[in-house]
Amino acid sequence: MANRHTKLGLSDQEVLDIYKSMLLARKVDERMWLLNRSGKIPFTISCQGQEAAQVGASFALNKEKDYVAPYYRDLGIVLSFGMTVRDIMLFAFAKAEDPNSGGRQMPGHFGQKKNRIITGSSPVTTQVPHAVGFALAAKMEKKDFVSFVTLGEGSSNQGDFHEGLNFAGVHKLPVITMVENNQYAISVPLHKQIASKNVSVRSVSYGMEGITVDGNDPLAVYEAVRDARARAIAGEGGTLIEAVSYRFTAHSSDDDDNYREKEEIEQAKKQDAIVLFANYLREEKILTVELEKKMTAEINSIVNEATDYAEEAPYSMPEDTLKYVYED
Amino acid sequence: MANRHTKLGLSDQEVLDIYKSMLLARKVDERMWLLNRSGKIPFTISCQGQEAAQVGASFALNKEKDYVAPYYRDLGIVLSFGMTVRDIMLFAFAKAEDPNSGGRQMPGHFGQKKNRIITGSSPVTTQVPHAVGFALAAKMEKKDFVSFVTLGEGSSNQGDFHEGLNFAGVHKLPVITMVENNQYAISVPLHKQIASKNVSVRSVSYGMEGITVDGNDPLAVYEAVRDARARAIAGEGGTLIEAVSYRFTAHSSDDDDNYREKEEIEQAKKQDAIVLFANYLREEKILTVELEKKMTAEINSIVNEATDYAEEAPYSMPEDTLKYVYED
Amino acid sequence: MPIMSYIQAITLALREEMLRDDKVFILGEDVGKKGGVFRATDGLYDEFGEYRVLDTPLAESAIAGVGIGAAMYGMRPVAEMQFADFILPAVNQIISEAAKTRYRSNNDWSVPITIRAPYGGGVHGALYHSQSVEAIFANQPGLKIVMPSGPYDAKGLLKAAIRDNDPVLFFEHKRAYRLLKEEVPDDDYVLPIGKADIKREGTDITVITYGLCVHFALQAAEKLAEEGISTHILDLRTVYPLDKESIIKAASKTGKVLLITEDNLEGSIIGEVAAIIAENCLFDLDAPIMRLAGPDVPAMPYAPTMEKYFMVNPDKCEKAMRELAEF
Amino acid sequence: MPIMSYIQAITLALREEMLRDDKVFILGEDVGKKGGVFRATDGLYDEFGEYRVLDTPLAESAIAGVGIGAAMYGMRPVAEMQFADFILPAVNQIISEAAKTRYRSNNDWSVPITIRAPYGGGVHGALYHSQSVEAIFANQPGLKIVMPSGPYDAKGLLKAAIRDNDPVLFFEHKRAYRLLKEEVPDDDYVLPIGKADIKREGTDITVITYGLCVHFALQAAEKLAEEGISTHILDLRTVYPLDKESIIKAASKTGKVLLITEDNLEGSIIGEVAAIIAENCLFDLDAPIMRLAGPDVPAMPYAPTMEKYFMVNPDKCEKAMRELAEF
Ligand SMILES: Cc1ncc(C[n+]2csc(CCOP(=O)(O)OP(=O)(O)O)c2C)c(N)n1
Ligand SMILES: Cc1ncc(C[n+]2csc(CCOP(=O)(O)OP(=O)(O)O)c2C)c(N)n1
Ligand SMILES: [Mg+2]
Ligand SMILES: [Mg+2]
Repeated sequence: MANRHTKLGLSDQEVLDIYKSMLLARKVDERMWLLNRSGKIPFTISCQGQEAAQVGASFALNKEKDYVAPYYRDLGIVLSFGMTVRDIMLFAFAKAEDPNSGGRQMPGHFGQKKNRIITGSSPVTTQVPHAVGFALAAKMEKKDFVSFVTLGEGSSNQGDFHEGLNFAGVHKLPVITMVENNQYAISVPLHKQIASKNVSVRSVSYGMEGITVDGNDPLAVYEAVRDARARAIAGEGGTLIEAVSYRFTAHSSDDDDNYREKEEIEQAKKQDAIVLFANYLREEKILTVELEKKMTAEINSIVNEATDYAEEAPYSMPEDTLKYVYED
Repeated sequence: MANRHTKLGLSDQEVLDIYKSMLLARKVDERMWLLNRSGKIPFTISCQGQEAAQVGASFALNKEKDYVAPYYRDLGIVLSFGMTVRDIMLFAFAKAEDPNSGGRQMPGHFGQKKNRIITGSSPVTTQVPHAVGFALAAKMEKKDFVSFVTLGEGSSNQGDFHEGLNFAGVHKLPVITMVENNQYAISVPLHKQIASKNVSVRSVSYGMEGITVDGNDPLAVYEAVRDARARAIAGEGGTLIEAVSYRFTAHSSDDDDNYREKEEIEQAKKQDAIVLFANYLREEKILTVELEKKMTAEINSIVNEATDYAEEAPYSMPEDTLKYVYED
Repeated sequence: MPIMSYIQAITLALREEMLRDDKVFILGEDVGKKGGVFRATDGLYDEFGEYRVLDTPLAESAIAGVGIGAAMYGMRPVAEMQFADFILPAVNQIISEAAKTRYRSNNDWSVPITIRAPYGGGVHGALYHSQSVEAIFANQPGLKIVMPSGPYDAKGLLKAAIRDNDPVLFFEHKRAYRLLKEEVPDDDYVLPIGKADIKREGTDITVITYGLCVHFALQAAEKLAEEGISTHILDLRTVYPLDKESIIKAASKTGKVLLITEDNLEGSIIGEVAAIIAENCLFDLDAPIMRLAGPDVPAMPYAPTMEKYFMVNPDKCEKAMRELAEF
Repeated sequence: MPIMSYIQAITLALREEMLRDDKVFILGEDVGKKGGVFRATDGLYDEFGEYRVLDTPLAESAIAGVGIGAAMYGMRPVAEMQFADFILPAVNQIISEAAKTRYRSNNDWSVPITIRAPYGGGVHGALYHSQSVEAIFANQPGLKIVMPSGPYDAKGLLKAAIRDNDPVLFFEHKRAYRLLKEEVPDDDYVLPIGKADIKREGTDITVITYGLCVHFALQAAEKLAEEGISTHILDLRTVYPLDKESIIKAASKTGKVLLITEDNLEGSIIGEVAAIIAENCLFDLDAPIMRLAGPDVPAMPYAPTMEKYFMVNPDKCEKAMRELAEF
């Protein structure tokens, strides 16, 4: 009998790659917390608990054609779309060479044109209409790409969510929206944020497909995004996907996480996708002990090297502040 | 067998009052077009085609307690809530005595505190969060009123609709939202405005009841609002009602209505609620020829008198421009 | 050269740019089938089709935001806000996104969008169809704000705005639409964004203004000329960022400066103009800087008495100019 | 008298007003259980309960709009915007609604809301957690904008804002929150909105500023005093509408004026201040008006090199003040 991933058309190598990307995101994220706690970088914001959704989704997209508009937790997406760990570390250290912003933005505000990662800002949900704009361009220019946009569940209460998705719905634009529902918007739990029974049901307001998937299962997310992409390319419009998981860390390095119970976090960590997916791959005999060792070693050296490089790299010159307000 | 209105608990007198209010709104509105076309008032915007929804809803509310946040077409609501025809005409002529704005706003921007008509502006949909704020106050202060807010279907695409109704849904606030779906937002037809199959289905995004009713049937609207009010007062939260009808006139006196077919309008007028409801009342022998004559005469004299009064009334003094920026 | 109204010049500029570059498209409320509530896009829907002249849902933040996304991709959106007053739901998209995209991405991404909106009063538009909203945006580096005073400028500046690789807010005076007519070449010309323009040479007093007030000031200057008062008039054209050099030159030239805006006074564009003068050529002044503007009330009322009281007009300009000349 | 930090003074003001009037309530993101991301509402949720300190959904236009509705009803909402940068989605509610309600209804309705937001830079907050946004609103009659410079003022002005029957935007400098400490009475006092305050008497030069820059200017003035330069410092406190009379008096006093803001220069509050001076006391000036502000770039970058380059600090103030004194 075929196992889950072959049924989805994924090879053993592909699921290994998915796992490796998840693990890489986790390890980079962990390093950033260490750097923050040791005073080397002033801020970090985390993907931990959301890697499966991010990586599963990315692998269902076309990394040569599609545009992504990630939000601040989407380390797993940008790594999958070609941003390097060195790029990330240069960003974390706010160095001149940071391709996202030249050290201008806080970490997590991704953007890299060559990899079709759309530049993002801090005010949440503004990226939703942008992604719709890319999808509108796809339709106008008759191009076969989709845009993929993510946000938190709290952010789905912003007006831009409603306005953007309705626009996409009216014109059946090829945009896939994935809400990463991690149960909290900083301190405010889901039931104080959102009046609907879940997030994906909001798709009915926009005449589009909506689906809630287990955000700890990269294969489930892969499948949902793959199907959504197929519909989008076929001219059937957008999809609203809700990937449910849990935020393992504090909201950010500035948050003391004083509003939720330690047990709740411990409980959630039992569903850690990195652990569960590794188990699956081990059971399927795809992830061997040897491979695992090699992978860990490789990731460690990538992260170490990137950290060292970024730490040594120069800051922008003070006068660089004045550059790029307008086109030169 | 009981007829429709007695089944709803409405007396013959009450349905007559409903009819009279609808007719009054229509007649006032028609007068304003005449005044506009003869160059006496620079602008008018119309309720025609929406009177049944407006008046049916108003009669289901508590006119001594509830707050209404009407939009510019809601002549039927404000007349039902105690604004006089003279007030309306003073508004149309922009005279100092206008209780809505002292001649400061364009006609249709209603507001009158003593009748709990919340002041409105031109940018659409801003009134939705306001009505939610009144409902929040009701909950905080443990008062048994509801707030009632209306808007057009095009306006339900604004961010404030989403943000306001979600806020209301999370806190189960006593707010009733009625979208008056007249098929057009100026020139843009429903299917280019709204991606959902109808407007009321958007209620699922806010965890509230949603219902689509025939906006040409005052009794259907009455029933929906009455039930919504009962739920709201019982602490069960808000309701989103969609009242479907058709805009009989141009968008406003500034619009040439060049974007829709004359036949479509003629077709819609066959469902004119004033005609249909009069027929019902005649069939039920409630509206006699004699009564009808009396009613028409009465309305005519009210409208004439109000028009004359308003036309003669003085404008504000130029320097009144400077008043009431801040509390004195 | 054909005589054109202000709005005809706008329509022509749009059409020419759409013909020139098929990445240019229009989006907004009622811009398509209806041709715009002021008819600015008249005929373009029929000529270019539904997706080049797109009737959007009634949602300004989406109009701006979707436009921004399309612009980032490489399209050239021209978004219409039906009235300048209704740009306010889109402020976050304009200030947080359009204005900051190039800067925040270290020049990697850009937003070549033009956002057009009719502004201004004197049309019985009351509080929410009469406002001047430029000051709200005139503190946001990354944005440019253009406000043409007449048909010729309108065409040349709108074409420049559409070709500009940064976001441009383009405010058109709605009363000027049909009031102002002049010769407008029907060939391809663009005018420079960021440069003020001398609309009248003079030696006694300097008036610096923009938009419809340029027209008022010109009318007043004609009258004063009969009394022998010679007025120099500088039209800012681009109200943000300001053309400092031209302002300093114009102010220094006569040493007597009147600044005019239709907006309410405090916090308006002309405050910054005054500051530039006070910083740079204070000792060239022979009179205190004088400002003429609307009163500091939320917006223009509807009643004709109050609307007139609020609105700048040629008489008010003339009075202020004479007073300054006599200082 | 107890020594309090700026943020403690804010919390105390909120608490006192909530105890005094049970119509006062707080709403915003994370203001409840967490006590605010800066802890401004620390302890109030436990003391007053969920509906007096309401954690709202993440939606600023609703926070403002629902607050406005509640205020129209007769409540006294104190809305928190988590960062001033995130007030932008609420601009339409604030400018079209809160600011214009009294005027448009001819005094029938009013909106006694206070909207608090932490603003300002120097905290590694980068583009979107460092901005000064006051200029966006400082052209809107009907609004008041208060920006206290220290703990004592913060308490007295916040209490006044909450009691004010018109909408007040209340911007608190986030770096001041824990940096600034001073004696703050724990009794009930209010300070007048609309009045500037002399923070230091002097005779050689006048500095007019507000917010955290007052602190920087005071530090610089100390140093300059050692060199015999005497500085007069006016704290605007309310940046809109401006206290013209105090500005004119302070400028005339020394004839040499330096205006300071942390905002980028063009279109900032101090442009209007300069205009007021240039209109009213030009001939009392012995030097051109001088302005010190951030550079005209979209917002403060994250990297320490560039943040420092952008941010006003005591050294930059000192340098400018000395230059002015030596003019
Ligand atoms: C418009 C806006 N308001 C407030 C904030 C401050 N803020 C940053 S993240 C956040 C919570 C976001 O929650 P959610 O959307 O669920 O995403 P999560 O962080 O949980 O992934 C808030 C309130 C912001 N960035 N933008
Ligand atoms: C924010 C905003 N944008 C645009 C307008 C201009 N405008 C006035 S009414 C209208 C159409 C409204 O359509 P709908 O909501 O369906 O109400 P209807 O007029 O059909 O009753 C538009 C676009 C406005 N008033 N406010
Ligand atoms: Mg979340
Ligand atoms: Mg409609």
